[in-house]
Amino acid sequence: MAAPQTITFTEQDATDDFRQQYLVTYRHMLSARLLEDRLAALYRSGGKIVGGVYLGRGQEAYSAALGVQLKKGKDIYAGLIRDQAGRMAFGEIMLDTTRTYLGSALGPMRGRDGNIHRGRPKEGMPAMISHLGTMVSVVTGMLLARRLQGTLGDTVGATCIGDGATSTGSFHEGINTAAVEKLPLVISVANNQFAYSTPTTRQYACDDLVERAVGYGIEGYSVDGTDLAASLTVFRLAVKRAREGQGPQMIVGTLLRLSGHGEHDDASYIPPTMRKTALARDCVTVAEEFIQTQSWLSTAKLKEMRDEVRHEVDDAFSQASHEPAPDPYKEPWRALSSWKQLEGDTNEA
Amino acid sequence: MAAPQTITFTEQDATDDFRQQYLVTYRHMLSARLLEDRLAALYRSGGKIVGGVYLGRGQEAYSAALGVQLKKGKDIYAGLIRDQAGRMAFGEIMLDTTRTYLGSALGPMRGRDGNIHRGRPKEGMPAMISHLGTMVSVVTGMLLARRLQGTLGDTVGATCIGDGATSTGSFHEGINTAAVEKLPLVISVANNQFAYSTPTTRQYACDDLVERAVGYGIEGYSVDGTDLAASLTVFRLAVKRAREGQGPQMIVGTLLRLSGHGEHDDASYIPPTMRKTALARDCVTVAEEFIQTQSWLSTAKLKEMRDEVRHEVDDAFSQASHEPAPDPYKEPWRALSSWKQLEGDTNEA
Amino acid sequence: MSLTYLEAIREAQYEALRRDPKVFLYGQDIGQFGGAFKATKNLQREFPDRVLDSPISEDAMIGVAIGAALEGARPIVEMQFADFSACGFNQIINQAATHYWRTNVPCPITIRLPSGGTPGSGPFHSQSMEGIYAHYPGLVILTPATVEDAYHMLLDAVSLDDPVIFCEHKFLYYHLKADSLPETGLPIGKARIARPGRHATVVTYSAMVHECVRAADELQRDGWQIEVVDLRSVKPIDTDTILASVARTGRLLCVGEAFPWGGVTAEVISKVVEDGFHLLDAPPQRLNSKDTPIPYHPNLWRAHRPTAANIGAALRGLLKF
Amino acid sequence: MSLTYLEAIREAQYEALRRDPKVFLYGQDIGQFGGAFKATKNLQREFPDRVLDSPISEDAMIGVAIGAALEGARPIVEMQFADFSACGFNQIINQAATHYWRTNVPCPITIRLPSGGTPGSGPFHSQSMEGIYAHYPGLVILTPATVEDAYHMLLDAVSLDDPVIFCEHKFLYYHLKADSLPETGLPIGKARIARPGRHATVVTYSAMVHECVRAADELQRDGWQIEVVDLRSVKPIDTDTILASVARTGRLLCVGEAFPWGGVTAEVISKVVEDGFHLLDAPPQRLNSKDTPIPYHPNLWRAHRPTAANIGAALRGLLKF
Ligand SMILES: Cc1ncc(C[n+]2csc(CCOP(=O)(O)OP(=O)(O)O)c2C)c(N)n1
Ligand SMILES: Cc1ncc(C[n+]2csc(CCOP(=O)(O)OP(=O)(O)O)c2C)c(N)n1
Ligand SMILES: [Mg+2]
Ligand SMILES: [Mg+2]
Repeated sequence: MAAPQTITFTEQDATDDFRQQYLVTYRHMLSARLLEDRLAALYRSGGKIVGGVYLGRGQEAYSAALGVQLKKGKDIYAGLIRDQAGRMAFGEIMLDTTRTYLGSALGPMRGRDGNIHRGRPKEGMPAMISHLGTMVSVVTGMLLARRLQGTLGDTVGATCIGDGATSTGSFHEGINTAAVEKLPLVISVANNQFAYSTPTTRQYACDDLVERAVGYGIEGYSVDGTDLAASLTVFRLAVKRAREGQGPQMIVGTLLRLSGHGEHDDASYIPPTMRKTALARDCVTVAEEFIQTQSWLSTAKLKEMRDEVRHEVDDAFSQASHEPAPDPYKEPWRALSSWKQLEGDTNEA
Repeated sequence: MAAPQTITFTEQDATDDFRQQYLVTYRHMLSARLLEDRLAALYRSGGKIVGGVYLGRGQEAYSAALGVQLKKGKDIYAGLIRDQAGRMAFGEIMLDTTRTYLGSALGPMRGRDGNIHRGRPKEGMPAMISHLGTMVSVVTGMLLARRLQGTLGDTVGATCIGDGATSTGSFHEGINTAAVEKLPLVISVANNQFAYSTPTTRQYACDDLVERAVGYGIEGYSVDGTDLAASLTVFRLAVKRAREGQGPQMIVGTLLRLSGHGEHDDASYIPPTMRKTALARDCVTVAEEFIQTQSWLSTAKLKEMRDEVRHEVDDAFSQASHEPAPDPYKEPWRALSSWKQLEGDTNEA
Repeated sequence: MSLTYLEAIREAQYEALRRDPKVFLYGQDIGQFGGAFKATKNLQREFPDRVLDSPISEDAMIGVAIGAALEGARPIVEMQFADFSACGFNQIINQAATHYWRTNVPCPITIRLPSGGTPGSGPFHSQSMEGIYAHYPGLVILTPATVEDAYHMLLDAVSLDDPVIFCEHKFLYYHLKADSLPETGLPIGKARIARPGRHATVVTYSAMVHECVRAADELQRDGWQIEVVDLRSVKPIDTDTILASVARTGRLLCVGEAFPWGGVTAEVISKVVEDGFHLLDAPPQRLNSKDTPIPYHPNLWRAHRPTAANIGAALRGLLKF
Repeated sequence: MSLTYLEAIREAQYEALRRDPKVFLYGQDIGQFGGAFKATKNLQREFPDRVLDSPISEDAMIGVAIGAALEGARPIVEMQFADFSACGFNQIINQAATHYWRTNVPCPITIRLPSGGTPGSGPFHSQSMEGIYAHYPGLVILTPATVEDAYHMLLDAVSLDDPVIFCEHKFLYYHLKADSLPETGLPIGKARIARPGRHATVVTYSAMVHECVRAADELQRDGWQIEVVDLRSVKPIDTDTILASVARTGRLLCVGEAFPWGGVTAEVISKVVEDGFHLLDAPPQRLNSKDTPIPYHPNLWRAHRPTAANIGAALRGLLKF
């Protein structure tokens, strides 16, 4: 197994096709950012949001850069806590987010589960459970079933995880199993320096988490996760190699969470000095500046895009906020899909 | 973190002190082999042995080479399934083994648990549970408590594991925690090519399990586990570095299990070709030949040693076989140590 | 043709693989080796692509099965021993059990747990975990006591659209035999009168059915007619059949091999007293294992679990009341 | 001085650390950050070497605590939420719970489980796992319902020589207050009459004690005097106190927030009917959550768990009998 590589962007990579992808991805980043800004504001104003709010601020570039490589209806994308941008880039509609956060009965989780736990498994978006690390083997199983059924083709399955969750046994077992089966699993580690309040020094002792790739016998890449160009480059490569049958791909993006763990958390444990390093660059600003430096879009066009997105966000919130909440009297309270069959047999579900 | 090293024995290592250790270790290997041969014979003749029999045949050199580096009463040694030799080298008495296998009520487990699950936690020998991987964090916790209580000094804790058990989440979490705490944990992986019937190709995808060390940020060594000289060399080094505060040490020994998984298993899944490779060398024979080549002991002396050990084995079996079995009517059937205190308070334990 | 309980489990898996190309088997050493108990013997030879050896990763094994089920497959996962499912507990109760309710997408997986005690197996190869899994919404828990049920219920489990915990008893593997298999079995969720009677009802399941029948036969000599109800499925529980039996006998003893706090016996008694209090002529009784880990030595083991002898004694106590 | 249930837990940990240098705390984010709920706020400042942040490794966290206990330490492990203890389940039930019985060496660890539902917390941050752990021999399961008990029982847990699962209820963290702490508490294993009465007994524990007392107060208006028994400890269960209460009232309702199959309420009812059948004038009843995962949306959540309203209704049903 080759040693892990650090991937950067070089001007030669700036093809036409790349520019297009960059701009599309940037728009998803912006969508995520504006949508989440609204979520945060609503959370703070109280009352509207059901439950907690967990943002991906600062991670949009890295998150969306993976989602945009994948095809909904073909590939699998299991976003985690901070993957609003990646989910959107994969094709999740805004209404799924707003409905879930606002507790609409019409959302994909129908009030039964909430916020980041949403998904549409039949559309290639598994719905994460809270227990960290557990989605790695689930996506692995999805890919395995495709292989068994002859439908794998060149599809890939991607799953995301944080630095903290790499300490779970579930992560280890999942990734090792994917490696043994040589499945096209793309595993994106967002090393945002903290797991809740816990710094990486209390989480692992290696220099870079990508060093784990060799031990699993899979390919690994490091990248600056605040840099959209580099992130697109690395995920393009990794997804391509997975599609080609090169087995699991581990990508570790380095960045900083630019919010609290949740909106209840002021993240005062993040040292101010760290906030002054390159880790703390705001990837949205960085991308915007890059677009301007490359003269890919004018300031006016950028503003236009921002306005468009803002409208979309407005619409998604306004629609969801007028929808009914779940009604406990209409809820069948059955945990088994076959409850009718089983109740036919006996007197309880 | 430096890349893992492969350790071999070179003639310069053959100091006087080394010779002494070699011979002591060889005697432990022989004890384990003869004791286990007897266990296997008793198992086959039926009736005497309670439960299954799991042998360390072929792994005695690698196993004992670790145990002999440690001091009972000071260090910790958590042997696993195939560590009869290592346990003896650490200082476990033969009677603990024979009593446990023969179901004597006087053994350390008093009939409550059996065979390889025996231990004496207060003497630095934790009693393994069956669930693989789980002892890594237990030994880590023992070391952590010593550090907290100021009694760690230059003591070390060793734990053993097989190739198969490296796939458990428990292994991963335990080793990572030890790495984060930089504790003097020596983790010995006996890669005997199979986990029960499962070959390593269905267990991991890296080239050598030692490649995992870098990903945990710990030091790693590979060794030919059939070679006592090399095994002594690597464990000397690793235990020394652990004692010096260099943090966890991972050693991967390559060898072949020269028995079934248990004595019920004929291991017919092991390819005959593999039985012809160097992996399949019998470490006891190899060591004996080495002793003779070095002229460390004469053939007569070797035979004398063998006879002595055989007598010890005879004695241990004969004593245990005359001891009483556990009596269910004398068993208090209380799972809590504080049951008297709690029953004083209420009407049940 | 005569086959054992274990062979029935193998045959059911063969049949499931044969009927439906979406079925596959996943577990440690189940391929060429045929499994620690040979429950998958030769199945890899017949279905080379659909019998897969897994790493020693119970958490991932369940996760993989769940993911596969979401893509339309029908996995049967073998835990080498029920006890090791503790390492897959989280995926079972939090991922598999909640999936349909949360997402509206069912999760049809079957998890085979070689359960229960045998002499010399000790605390970690003898456990009965049905009561643990049954506590969680979203799981079906089956506990076959006969060769016929082992076969039909396993096939039913695979065709059910929900996660099933299939608790097969190791003590029955080799010496429980049937001459042939009936064409069909009772539906899932339906209990069975294993032995009719009118003086007292014993509700039980899995290997304990046979201990209870033995105890009932023994009491028969003194003229007592004991009815033994085999639950077959501990979730759902067939309360109708139990209540009908208690209505006939007025007396209830519940017997299980699992630990005594909570579990199946407590659930059955609670159900019966809630709905059938007036049917009872005597306090309903339970008999479970002792409240310690399961002992290794056969002397201790025999005293730890219920046996025909102490079931008989409990019944005599109940009948005296 | 007035303090909350959460502050009592913090104070107890402070006191445990102060009294005994062998005590240490281990958990995710419990150091400088003071824990997800601030139950360890400032404790690292006071005891810098004995409040340790762990990686996200519940299995290893328990394993580390067990190992430390074997070397004479007294670890208190915080699970960030009870629900995540599912990832440490194996070490809890197979390593900690069996250790004393197997080896004769006790394993004194305390595992704090922030338990139970709060609105908007959903299926994975709301669970009540006491019934799961209580099934296993070798564990003590405590479920404090008051500020005073939260304090004294946590101290008792730390000084007990056995593994204790300490189920603290998140719903009580902030709004349950006491003016002061008594010098001592009731012994572990002893139940408490939370509210005396003579028409019916409600046996309950943890947050449900308060719902039951509310329901009882409500029924008082109609002249019903309901006795509420707070179990405090669900293993061991204080059967004497329960039976004495049922002897006075003749009627029993058992209320728990956990899932309805098995668990504490089934165990209590089974114990009562076994030994106190003749004391009962009506079928004993249970009230638990609904048999689905715990819903996220507060509308659904409120209907999922027992509340004063449906406890009151259940009591009226019971009293009519
Ligand atoms: C098994 C498990 N333990 C604990 C938690 C509680 N928890 C939720 S998020 C979190 C921190 C996660 O950190 P990381 O993986 O780095 O992701 P990030 O939040 O930084 O994106 C923790 C401890 C959990 N969800 N699952
Ligand atoms: C968690 C867990 N799963 C399954 C088992 C059953 N089991 C016992 S030994 C074994 C094989 C172990 O292989 P390895 O770790 O390579 O050790 P070896 O037997 O080769 O020494 C298995 C699968 C177990 N003990 N624990
Ligand atoms: Mg993080
Ligand atoms: Mg092996």
